[in-house]
Amino acid sequence: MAQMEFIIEISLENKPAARDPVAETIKRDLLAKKGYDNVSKVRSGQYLRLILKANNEEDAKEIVTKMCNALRLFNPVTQTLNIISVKKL
Amino acid sequence: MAQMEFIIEISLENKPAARDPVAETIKRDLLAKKGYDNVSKVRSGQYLRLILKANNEEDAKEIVTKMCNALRLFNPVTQTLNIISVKKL
Amino acid sequence: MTIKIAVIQFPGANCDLDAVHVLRNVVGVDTSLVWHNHFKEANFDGVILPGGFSFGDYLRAGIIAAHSPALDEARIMLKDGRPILGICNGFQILIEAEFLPGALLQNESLKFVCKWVNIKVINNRTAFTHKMKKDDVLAIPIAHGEGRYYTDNLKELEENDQIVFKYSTEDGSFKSEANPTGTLENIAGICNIEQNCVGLMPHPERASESILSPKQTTHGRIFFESMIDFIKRRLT
Amino acid sequence: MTKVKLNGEEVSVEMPKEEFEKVKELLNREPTITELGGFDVMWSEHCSYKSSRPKLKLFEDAEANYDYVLAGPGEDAGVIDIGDGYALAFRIESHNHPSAIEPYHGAATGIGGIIRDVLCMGVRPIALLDPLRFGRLAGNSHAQWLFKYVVKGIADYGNCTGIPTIGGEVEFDDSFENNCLVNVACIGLGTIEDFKHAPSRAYNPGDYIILMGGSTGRDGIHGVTFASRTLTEMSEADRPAVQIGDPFTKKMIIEATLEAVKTGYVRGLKDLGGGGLTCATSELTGDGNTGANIELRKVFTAEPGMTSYEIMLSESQERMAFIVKPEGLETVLNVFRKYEVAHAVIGKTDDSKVLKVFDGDELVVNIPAKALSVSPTFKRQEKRPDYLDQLLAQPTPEPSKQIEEIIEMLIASENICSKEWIYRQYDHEVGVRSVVKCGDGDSGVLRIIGTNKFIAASVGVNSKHCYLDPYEGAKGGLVEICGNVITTGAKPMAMVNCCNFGNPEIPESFWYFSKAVEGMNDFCRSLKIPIVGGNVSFYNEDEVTKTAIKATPQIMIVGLIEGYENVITLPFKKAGNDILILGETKAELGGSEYHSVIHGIEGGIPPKVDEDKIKVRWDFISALYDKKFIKANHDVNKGGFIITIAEMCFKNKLGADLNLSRYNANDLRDDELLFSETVGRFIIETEPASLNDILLLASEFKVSVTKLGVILNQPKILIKGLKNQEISLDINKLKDLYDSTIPRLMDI
Ligand SMILES: Nc1ncnc2c1ncn2[C@@H]1O[C@H](COP(=O)(O)OP(=O)(O)O)[C@@H](O)[C@H]1O
Ligand SMILES: [Mg+2]
Repeated sequence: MAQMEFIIEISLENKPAARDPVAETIKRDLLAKKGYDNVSKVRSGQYLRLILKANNEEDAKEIVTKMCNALRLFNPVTQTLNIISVKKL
Repeated sequence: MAQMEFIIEISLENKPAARDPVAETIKRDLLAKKGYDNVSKVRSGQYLRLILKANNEEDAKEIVTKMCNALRLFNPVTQTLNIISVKKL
Repeated sequence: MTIKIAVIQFPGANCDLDAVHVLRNVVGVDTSLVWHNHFKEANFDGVILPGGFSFGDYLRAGIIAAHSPALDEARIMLKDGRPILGICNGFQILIEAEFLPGALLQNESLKFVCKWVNIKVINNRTAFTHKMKKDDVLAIPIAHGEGRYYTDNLKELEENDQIVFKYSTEDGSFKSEANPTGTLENIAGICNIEQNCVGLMPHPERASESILSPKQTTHGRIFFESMIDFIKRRLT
Repeated sequence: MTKVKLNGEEVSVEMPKEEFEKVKELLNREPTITELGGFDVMWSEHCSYKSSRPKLKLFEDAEANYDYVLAGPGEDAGVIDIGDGYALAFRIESHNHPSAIEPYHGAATGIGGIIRDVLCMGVRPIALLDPLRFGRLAGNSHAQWLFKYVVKGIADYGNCTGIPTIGGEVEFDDSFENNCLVNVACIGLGTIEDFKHAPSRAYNPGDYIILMGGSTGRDGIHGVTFASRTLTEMSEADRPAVQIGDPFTKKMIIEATLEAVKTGYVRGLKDLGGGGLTCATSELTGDGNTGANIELRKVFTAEPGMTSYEIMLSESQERMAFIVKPEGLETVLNVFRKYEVAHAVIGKTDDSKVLKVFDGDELVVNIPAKALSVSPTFKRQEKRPDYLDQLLAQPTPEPSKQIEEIIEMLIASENICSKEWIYRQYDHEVGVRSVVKCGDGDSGVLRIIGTNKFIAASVGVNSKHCYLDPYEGAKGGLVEICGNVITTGAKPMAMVNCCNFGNPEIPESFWYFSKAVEGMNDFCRSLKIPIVGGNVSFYNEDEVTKTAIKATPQIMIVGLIEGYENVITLPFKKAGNDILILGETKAELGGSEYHSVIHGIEGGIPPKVDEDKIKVRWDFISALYDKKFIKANHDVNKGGFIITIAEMCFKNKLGADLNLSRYNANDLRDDELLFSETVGRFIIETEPASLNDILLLASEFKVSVTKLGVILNQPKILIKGLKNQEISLDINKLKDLYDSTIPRLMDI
C-alpha cells in the first residue's frame, strides 16, 4: 500500500500536580489587566506539528505516539502527550 | 443572550517565513539521528488551552485573539497566532 | 595508579572547559575533555556531565543529549559503580536519560536565575559528598532556567535517602526565601539508590577557587575531592 | 525609495539617483540586479558610514600612536596586546531598530552579531555587556514590554552560548519611548598568534573560500537598509527583517571556528552580517587585494528556488566565511564535520582583483573587488538647536521637600536604583573568570586564567548630560566609564564607542553627533586612551513627533589590572575606617536626576570636564593603589555623592557618620552640594592610619581630598554640617527602596 503524508499536531503538557507557571502567570496578568474575567481556565504546553508518512490516520497516530514514548519527547513523570489532530496532507 | 462556555486551543508559532531553530534541532539532532526519517517537517510553538465564556464560537476566537495581543503573549512581527480548535463545552 | 576523569563535551555544553580547568588545575587530576560521540567508558574512572545548554536546551533541557551515545557508555559506568556527576545541564541530562528519577521544570519565576546560594548536605554518603558532613551548609552559585525539581514519588526518594542537597539559608533553615526556583522541598540535588551517581543544579566548579567566591570559600572542591577519594577506595 | 531604470525595467532601490549614476560610471555599464542590490546595501548608511565617516576620521590613528594596539577602527573589532602573549578584542554595536519592534529576537540577534565580530578576530568571546535605553517604566506597559523582552533576549542568547554578561547600563527616559536603544558589546581573549592567524582579508590567490554555519534563507534580506531609516517609514512588509536567533548553532560555530583557527590552515576569517555574502566576499578580497570566483549554487539554502539576488544579500544569522590554505582544506572540513556544522566550499580566491559570482553558467556579479567599499560620503549640515539656550538657562528651583525625602526618592528612582533584576537573569559567571561580579564593583572584572592579570570593563554614558551639551557630555561619559574601571584597580587601556543619534539629514541631530565625536576625540587624546573601534546608529528619531532620542554616545572602556592584590571592590569593608571624597563638588545640576526626579525639569548647565584635573586625580589614585591605601572605591555620578555612599553601605550593612562642613569650598546650597553630578569624583575607604600620608600626597599632587567622615557599625547615615539641618537616614530602608523599584514596576 502506498504511504501518504499526514500532518499531525501534538501538545506536551505539564500534569496538574507539577504546576503550570506559564498558565498561572497568564491568569494573574489577565486579572491585573481587567476585562478578561470571562476566562476561567488556562493550560499551557509545548506544541509540535509534524508531517510524516503513514498508511492511514490510525497508523500516523500510532507512529507518533510510539516515537514520543521511545524518545521521551515528554517526561512521563510530569507531562502528558495529547494528540490534537491528524489530517491527510 | 446567555453566554456559553467554550474550550479553545491555540498555538503561538514563528511565522512560516521565519526560522524555527527548536523544530530544526528536534528534527536534525533527535528524530533523524534516531532513525525517524519518515518525519519530513517539524514546527514548534507554545500551546494554550483556555476555557472562557462567550456568545458564540466567533466571539470566543475574538476574545482569545484580543487577550493574546493585550498580554503580548506573542509578537506579530515574528509570530502568528493559530487557532487550533473551538468547541462548546 | 593514575585516576582518569572524563568531562563530556555535548554540543552546546558551555561549562565543560570550566570543569576541566578545576579538575586539572585546582584538584590536580588527569582529566580529558571528550566529544560526546567519541566517549569510551573503558578509559575512565569517573565521568562528569558539565553544565551549559546541550543542543540549546531546545524542546526541554537535557532531552536531546540524553539520546547521545555517551549516555550508553555512561550507563555501563552507572551499573558497575563508577562515579557520575551531572552539574546543572548534566543533571537535566541524567534525569532525561533516567539515571535519576523525577523531572526538572521551568523555574517558578519563568526567569533564568544566576546567583550565589546556600545548600545543606542531606546525604553525605554519596560518591561526591562523603568528605562533607551531614548538615554542612555550602556556598555555591546557581545559573539556570529549568531547575525546579519535581517528583511524584517524594516518599520513595526520602526513604532511599536519595535527596543529597537542599537549598537553605546561611544558617541552615529551609525557609521558602532560601528556595530560588520553587523547587519541590527545596531539593537542589539527588542521587541514585546506589549513590554513585549524583545530579545537582548548583555549580561546584564555580565554587572551587576562593578568588571566585564572595566569601572566599572553596566548598565546590569537596565534590571533586570526594570523587577522587571514592575512586581510590574502589580501586584498592 | 528611489525608482530607477535598469536594463529597461523599473526597479526600486534605497540609494539616491546620483549614487545609481555613480554605480554605472564605476562599472562603465548597467549593473545586474544582483550587483545593484550589493551596491544598494553596501552603500547604505549602516554599512558605509557615509554620513559619519568624514567625522570619524578623527579616530583613525590609534594603531599608529599606541604600540599595544594591534587593530584599530575599521576592523571588525579593536584588538590590544595585554602582555604575556595575549590579545584582547572588543567591540560594541547597536541593534536598536530591530529591537524596537521585536525586543526578544532583536536583542538576541544583536548579541549574535557582536559575538561574530569578535570571533572573527580569531579569539574566544569571553564577556558581554549591554547598555540599554527605554522609556520610563512606571505605568508604561510598552516600555515594560520592551525592557522585559530585551533583557530576556540577551539572557537567552548570551547564557546559551556560554558567554557571561558581566555588566551593562540602563537609563529610562521619555525620549526613548518609541526608539529604545539596545547596544551590545563583546570582549574576546586569545593568544596573539590566534589573532594573527585570522585576518579579515584574503591575501593569497588560490585559497578556498568556505561558508560555514546556518543556512542561507530569505529572512533578513535588506536588514541594513532597514537600520538606515526611521521606523515609521517602514511598511509591515519590511518587518520580517527581524530574524530569529539560534544560539545553539552559534555555540557550535564558536567552537568549530576556534578549533579551525588552531589548525593553522585558516588564512582569513569574516563574519556574515549586514550585506551578507556580498559584504563578506567583497571585503575579504577588496581589502586583501585579491579577487575571487564564487559558485552561488554551492551555498546551502534554507529553501529551494532562491534567486542569486536573494542568496547574495541574505542576512541570515549564524554564518562565517573562511579563507583556507589549499593543503589544509580537509583538516578544516573535518573540524566542521566533528561539530556537525553545515559548510560548503563556495569558491576560490585569485589575483584578478575582481569579484565574480556565477549562478550556474551565468555571471551575475563581475565587479572590481574594491568597488563596493568606495561608497560616496555626504557632508552633512550641522546646527546647534535653538532650544538649548533656554534649556541651559533653567535655574534650579528651591527644594520643596525635606532632604531625607529627596534622597529616598532619588535612590528609588528608575535610573539610580539597583539593576539586579537585569543581571540576575544573565549568567555572569560562566567561564570561571568573573572575579568582581555585577553589583560588587563599578566594572566587571575577569581574571585571565594562567596569568596574574585581570581585565575590567564598563560601559555607559549620561544621556541627559549629552542632550544639554554633547561635547561635555561625551567627555563626561569618558570620565565616568574610565572612572568605573579605575575604581576596580584598573588602568584604562582602550575605548570603543557606539554613537546613537537621530536623523543625520537633520542639521540639529547631526550637530549632536559631531560635537560628541569631538568631545570623545579631545578627551581621548589628552588622556592618552586609544579609540580602537566604534559603531554608528542614526535615525533613532520618532517620525510622528519629530523628536530624536537624547544623544547617546555609548562608551566602553577596557582596563588592565596587574595582580589580584590590586583588585578593589565597591562595598565598605570595615567600621571605623575613613570615608574620603576626591574632587570638589560644583553647582552642576543641569541634566541631573535631582532636576528630573524632584523638579520634573531637564535643563540647567550640565557638568564640565577639566581634563588636566582629571588626569592628576587618576594619577593620584594610582599612587594610593600602589601604597595599598584604598580599601573600597566607587565613583560618584547620578544623584550625587550621598547616593554613592549609601550604595557602598548596602552590601555589608554598614553606615556612615558624615560631617560636610569641611567640604563646601564653593559655598553651595544644600541641594547643590548633595545632588550635583560634577564628574570625576570618587568616594574611597581608607584606614585612619594612612590619612596623614594620603593628605600629604594630595598636596603634592595638588588634588582635592576631603575626609567626609567614618564608617559606622550600624546601618545609618548621619549627616552634619549642612546649612539646614542634621539628617539621619536608615540604610535598611534605603536598601529596600533601592532593591524594590524595578521588581515592583515590572511585576505587572
Ligand atoms: N543592562 C545591564 N546589564 C547588566 N548589568 C547591568 C545593567 N545595568 C546595570 N548593570 C549592573 O548593575 C551595576 C550598577 O550599575 P550602574 O548603576 O550603572 O553603575 P554605576 O554605579 O557605575 O553607575 C553594575 O554592576 C552594572 O554592571
Ligand atoms: Mg560607577
